[in-house]
Amino acid sequence: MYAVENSTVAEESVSPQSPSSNKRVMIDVKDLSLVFQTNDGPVNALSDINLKIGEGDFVSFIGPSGCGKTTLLRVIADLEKQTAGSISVNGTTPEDARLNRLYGYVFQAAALLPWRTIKKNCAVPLEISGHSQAHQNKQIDKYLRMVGLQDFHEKYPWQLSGGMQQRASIARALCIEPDLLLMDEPFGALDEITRDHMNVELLKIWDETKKTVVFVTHSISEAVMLSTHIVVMSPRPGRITKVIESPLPRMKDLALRDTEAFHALAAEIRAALAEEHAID
Amino acid sequence: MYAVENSTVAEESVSPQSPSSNKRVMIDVKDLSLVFQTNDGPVNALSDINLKIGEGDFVSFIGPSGCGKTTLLRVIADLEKQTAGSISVNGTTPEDARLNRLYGYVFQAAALLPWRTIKKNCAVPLEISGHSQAHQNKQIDKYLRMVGLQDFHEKYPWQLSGGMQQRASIARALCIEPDLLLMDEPFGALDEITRDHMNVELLKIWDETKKTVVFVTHSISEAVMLSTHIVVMSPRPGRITKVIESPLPRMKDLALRDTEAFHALAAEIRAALAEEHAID
Amino acid sequence: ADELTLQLKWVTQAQFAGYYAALEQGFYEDEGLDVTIKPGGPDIAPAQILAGGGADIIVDWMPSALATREKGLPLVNIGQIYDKSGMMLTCLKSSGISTPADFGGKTLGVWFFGNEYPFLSWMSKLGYETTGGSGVTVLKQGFNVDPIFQGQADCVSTMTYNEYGQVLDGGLTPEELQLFKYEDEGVATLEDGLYVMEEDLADSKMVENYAKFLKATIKGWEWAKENPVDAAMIILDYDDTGAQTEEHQIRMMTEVAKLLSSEGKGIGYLDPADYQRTVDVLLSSESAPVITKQPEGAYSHVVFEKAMSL
Amino acid sequence: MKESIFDKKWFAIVVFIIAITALWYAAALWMNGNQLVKTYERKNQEWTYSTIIAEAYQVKRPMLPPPHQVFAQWYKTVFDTKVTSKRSLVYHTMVTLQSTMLGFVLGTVLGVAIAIGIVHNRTMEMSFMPWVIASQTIPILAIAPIIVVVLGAINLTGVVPKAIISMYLSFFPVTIGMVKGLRSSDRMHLELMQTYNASNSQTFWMLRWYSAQPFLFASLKVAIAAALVGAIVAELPTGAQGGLGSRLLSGSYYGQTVQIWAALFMAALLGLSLVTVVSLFEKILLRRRGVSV
Amino acid sequence: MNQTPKLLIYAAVLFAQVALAFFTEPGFYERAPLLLFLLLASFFAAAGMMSACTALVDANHPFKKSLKIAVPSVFALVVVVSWQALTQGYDVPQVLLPAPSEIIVAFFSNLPTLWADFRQTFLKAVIAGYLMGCISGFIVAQWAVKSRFLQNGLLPLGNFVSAIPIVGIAPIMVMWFGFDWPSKAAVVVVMTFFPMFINTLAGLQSVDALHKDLMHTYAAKKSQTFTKSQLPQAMPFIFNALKLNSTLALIGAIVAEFFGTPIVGMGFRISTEVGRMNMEMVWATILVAALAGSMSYGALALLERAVLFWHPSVRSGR
Ligand SMILES: Nc1ncnc2c1ncn2[C@@H]1O[C@H](COP(=O)(O)OP(=O)(O)OP(=O)(O)O)[C@@H](O)[C@H]1O
Ligand SMILES: Nc1ncnc2c1ncn2[C@@H]1O[C@H](COP(=O)(O)OP(=O)(O)OP(=O)(O)O)[C@@H](O)[C@H]1O
Ligand SMILES: Cc1ncc(C[n+]2csc(CCO)c2C)c(N)n1
Ligand SMILES: [Mg+2]
Ligand SMILES: [Mg+2]
Repeated sequence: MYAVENSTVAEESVSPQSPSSNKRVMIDVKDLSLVFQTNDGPVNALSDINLKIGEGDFVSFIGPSGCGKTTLLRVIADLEKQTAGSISVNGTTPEDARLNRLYGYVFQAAALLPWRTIKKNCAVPLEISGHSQAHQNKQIDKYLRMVGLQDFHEKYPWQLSGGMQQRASIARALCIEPDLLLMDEPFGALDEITRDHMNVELLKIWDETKKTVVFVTHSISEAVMLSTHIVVMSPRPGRITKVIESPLPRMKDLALRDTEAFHALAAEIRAALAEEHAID
Repeated sequence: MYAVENSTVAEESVSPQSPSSNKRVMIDVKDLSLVFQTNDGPVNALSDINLKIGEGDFVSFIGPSGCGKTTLLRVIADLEKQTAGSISVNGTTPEDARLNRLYGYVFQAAALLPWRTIKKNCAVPLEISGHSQAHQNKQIDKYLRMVGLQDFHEKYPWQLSGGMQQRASIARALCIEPDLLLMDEPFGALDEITRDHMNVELLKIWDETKKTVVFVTHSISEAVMLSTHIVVMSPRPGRITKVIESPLPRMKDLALRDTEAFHALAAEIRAALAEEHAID
Repeated sequence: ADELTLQLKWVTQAQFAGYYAALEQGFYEDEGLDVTIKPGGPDIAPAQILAGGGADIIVDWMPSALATREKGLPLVNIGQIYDKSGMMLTCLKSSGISTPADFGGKTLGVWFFGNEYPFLSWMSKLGYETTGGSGVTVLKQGFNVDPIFQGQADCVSTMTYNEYGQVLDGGLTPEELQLFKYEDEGVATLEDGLYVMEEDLADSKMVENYAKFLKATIKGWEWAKENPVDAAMIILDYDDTGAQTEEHQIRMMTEVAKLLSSEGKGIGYLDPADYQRTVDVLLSSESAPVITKQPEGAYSHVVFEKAMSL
Repeated sequence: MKESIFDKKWFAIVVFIIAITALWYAAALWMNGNQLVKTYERKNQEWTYSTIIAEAYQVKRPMLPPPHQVFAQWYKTVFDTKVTSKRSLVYHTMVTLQSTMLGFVLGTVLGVAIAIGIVHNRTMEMSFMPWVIASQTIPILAIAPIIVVVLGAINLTGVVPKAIISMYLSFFPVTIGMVKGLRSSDRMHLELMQTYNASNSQTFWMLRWYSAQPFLFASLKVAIAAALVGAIVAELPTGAQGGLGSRLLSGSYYGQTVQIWAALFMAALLGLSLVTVVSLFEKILLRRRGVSV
Repeated sequence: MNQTPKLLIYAAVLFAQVALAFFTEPGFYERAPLLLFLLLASFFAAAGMMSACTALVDANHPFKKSLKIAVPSVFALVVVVSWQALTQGYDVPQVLLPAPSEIIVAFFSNLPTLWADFRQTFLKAVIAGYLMGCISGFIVAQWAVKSRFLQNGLLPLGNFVSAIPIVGIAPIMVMWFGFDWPSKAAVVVVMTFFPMFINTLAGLQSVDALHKDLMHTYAAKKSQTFTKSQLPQAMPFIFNALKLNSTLALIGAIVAEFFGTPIVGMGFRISTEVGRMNMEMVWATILVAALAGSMSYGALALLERAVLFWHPSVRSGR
């Protein structure tokens, strides 16, 4: 269930065929704005954001650089506080959600601790939540296998390529099996093939575990490939221009990419993005 | 004129329709290998590379992370020395080519000097070659205009967005009007729209100036969009799996992207890439 | 004019009033000399300066001069200014010290840097060990007499003309103090004297200059003795640190005057008997011998006699 | 979010100054008081707490002089004394400043020169670098007197020997910082220069010199403080020739604790101002290279 | 390309210079000033030898490790030989500058005294002061990193205090803590506290914003954030302070001994033996100090390499 009550997109865009229309709302953003006070004056990073994300949805934020994708994700994660408006995550404040360890966050950079092996890196969130050694090992094993790093668990991050590091950081976020997965351009550093592979893996995990995923990307095809809903944003001030609900099935495979429906959705997103660019 | 005499691709793959078959060879790589000695043992970054690049061609290297694209480009630029085999650039050694300031190199990151304005940054190679002030100004003006930064020449790099910085670094490389342009994922940091725009601009410059361009990319569509020849590489050890000559016209525009021919070439590249991945 | 440089043993103070008086009153100039006086300091060993050529004449104490001579640097005494020692050990009566027999186990403050020889001889004579064990505890006294105020030492070394005054200034009264003058204990050694390099005495021109210098110096000391207040004021003028006080320097001048050679041929003459007494004291200490054998040619009257004949 | 007063810099500084002053007074009372009590007991005199409190702040030879005494002495010797007088603290500060500056300049030049050598010449790096570090394990401050005396013996007197000690102390941080700085150039920038076939000196003046500047200034701040320490220590053995060091010495020699503290205060003030001047230069330079500060 | 003949000539020149410096009657430069050319030649020989060794090291010679030590050793040899040659050749009085050979003799014939001094100054004062200074600096930095207020107050104070020359506080410490080693330790504490404080604080503050955010998303407790992210990241800074302090501490303790000590200790020895004109003993003590300083520094550097195995500066080998 999505609602954008923005000046640009005024109408309720709940598409009737949406299977999520009577789902529980996981994230509810109302009239949210965020202004950074900088030396050069205030920066309107987010302005009048209205957005509902249903449980189990896979939502992608797409838009040009600086449009506030990261900022919005950080507000959800309680890494940033809005300056106006309200937001609830799983019915509580973002802070409570964070304290309840509701979500896992994957940063754009891998952000692994260089003094810990890959395995010990994945153990960090588990150690912090106080899980038993046995449970830690089980989880780490499972998810390192999932991202294809089972043979590298004793290596240090700097002994791995950028893409492998990024996969390790995803495994780390998955280990605590959070209900909500927040991912900020997690595959930006990967080559296209690995990226495709990771996309498929992510889709599988999401489909199996019924997590809610909020995903920031620059890539149109990635957004199409993954999402149930695509949120197109535009900068200065950061706002939502359009929310597109994907007509494609939840579970997609790579073959889908050569279909008409895929290209049509990609074209729609590109058009929405270009529109904004033209104004600029 | 391209020749891959690799174990994988043994036959001479000079396509008959190639307009470049009797062009001068700009880069000639023969049986080239490069092994890095690291603490963890030797890394076969390049192995048995055979490649000819004709003058005026636009050649893209594509392949998964770590397959040696950057390394090969660096060998051409004399930033790295091969451990076996030979290479000639414009008929001389890479070192002589470098000493003659034959090429311009664009790094993946903009690599602008933060203590110089955009204009003064572009002036660096000209100053080093000892050009007159007047000539410097003329060149800088021309190429900053070409990349759309004419209004920003007095700004410092950190006052510009990542995309603008990258464009400035391209202008800097163009200022000395080198015969050969070596570019290592120059648009990796840009959003898709800006990237499209930059692709078109680069094509225009290349078409006008008849330069030879060697271009490293991760993106299949970018490779298709730009190249006359696409070199597909695979890792461990880094080698060339396939050289694809583009059937598309030299000068392309964005509309081309929705054509059958475009998708077909993209699919061919993807297949070549995936093939290698499957082996892995 | 001939140039001569004099290196003092310590900072600018009335202890050296005679030289400054001679300089200020023009006595050196009268002799055709251009004299430079270099003040010393806590870490300046005058003999080192002399050896390096930084000075022509130094003011030093005889124990240290003889020890240096035995080290292979041939210093020769050409004139003795003080014939009495101003050194003493100042003890707190409250610490239970009334005779040297009470020193055992007590903490005594001593100056080092070549000034420790008389003390070591004395302790050796008394039979105290100074390097731990059953003897006395020795404390390397810093620049001042603080240890006695802070209860860190039972006795401190003082000069009659300087530190003793500071002890009194600091609030201790003579009644609270037990003094042991080296003179009275029979362990006195000769203090301020003038020393030059032996090889220079072979040069008659140098000898003549030294003689002129000695003559003017004697005159300066006599003047200072007569005019203690004026002499103190000269010292204040020459003090670059600006830390000296008038009353302190006047008192020092008065006390110093008492140490000046008075018997025999007066200021400047080294009495061989005094010399021998010093040597005997230094030789007498078995445990910490300052010198091991009777020095040869450590003093010369050539310059003094020449000065008298000028 | 509004800043609370507790986040203000000046507030913290003021609170700290007040707290330290209060602590200082308390400590002075305790230390000097104890001494007074000991004196009274030695003299078998009667004493009461009130007399002790009254006298503790006016002792002539205090263990710890109270702040106002130090400040009064400082004020008197700075403002109420002619600057040309040897009793003026300003005069002595100038004496020290002279050798500090000379030593600092020499040390900086030497330090930068060594760093350039080390960065550009492998042999120099391998032979020299270990000894640059080892050189600082020689307790130069301890042998400063010897150096001053030995140099004095060969008639190098006045400001030069002091400056040499300052130089010895200040070249080290400069060398270390500059080596680090000259090497801190982004690898990509260095390769860029290589693709332009830039000469060593072009690379130096266009790239290395700039990337070294932040390191250089950080080092200069350490170096100038070290130079000051060197100058002051060098003034101790030549105790009678002026400078803050000789003020410390003569204060100690004549038991004038207050004078020591005033000189110390002045030394710290001087050190702080020197560092501030370097920071100022840094700001100006950084602004010229376009960094907003 | 055979370098052997060249190297043999270099070695011969150096050998001749060593023989001249150590086994010739003093005063040879005064008698034969032309011998100075041999000194000059030995400089060139040493320089040639060192660059040859450097080239071998860079070419990954099998004896790389020993060659790496050889280069600075040759440098030191040249310094020592020149020192020996100049003091002997010009017959410099021993009271001014003793020759290295005399220093070595003094070193070995006074080992018990030097050991006693070392124990007093290094094993007692330096170690105690160093530990107290570093630990307290580290602890206070923990508080300061959590409180802007403490930072704002302590940093300017730190700058002010570090501007005070320690020689100034030494007499005061002797006044307060007595003339034995505790007063020296106190000087060392004051000297080492602020470098440790400032470095640790900088280290704790340098923590990657990303890692901070990461810990925040895990809702980690302060202590967890500290041990898992802040402390390891601050380690390079802390080691910097530890290394810097190791040289500062020794110097501080030695200088403090100039202001009153029992009659043992390295500072006492230096200042007393100068007065007694035993310059070779002074330099032997300085040698002990330099050895102790270099060895502590080296030990800390080794420890750093082990602890910071993950840090780029260690990983890249330099
Ligand atoms: N901490 C901050 N202080 C000041 N301004 C900020 C801060 N963080 C972000 N901004 C500004 O807010 C705007 C939105 O930034 P944000 O990082 O959310 O963009 P984005 O859409 O994630 O861009 P990108 O695709 O480049 O990651 C930008 O203009 C940015 O400069
Ligand atoms: N300086 C080096 N030392 C050791 N190994 C290196 C070095 N540079 C590159 N390599 C290794 O050589 C291989 C090829 O690296 P290269 O950077 O050329 O890959 P790439 O194709 O450019 O990858 P990417 O797409 O990630 O940029 C990799 O395995 C890499 O780890
Ligand atoms: C470190 C130090 N050494 C010696 C003295 C004592 N002193 C002062 S003047 C003088 C006579 C020689 O001029 C002597 C022995 C001291 N106060 N401090
Ligand atoms: Mg972002
Ligand atoms: Mg690459």
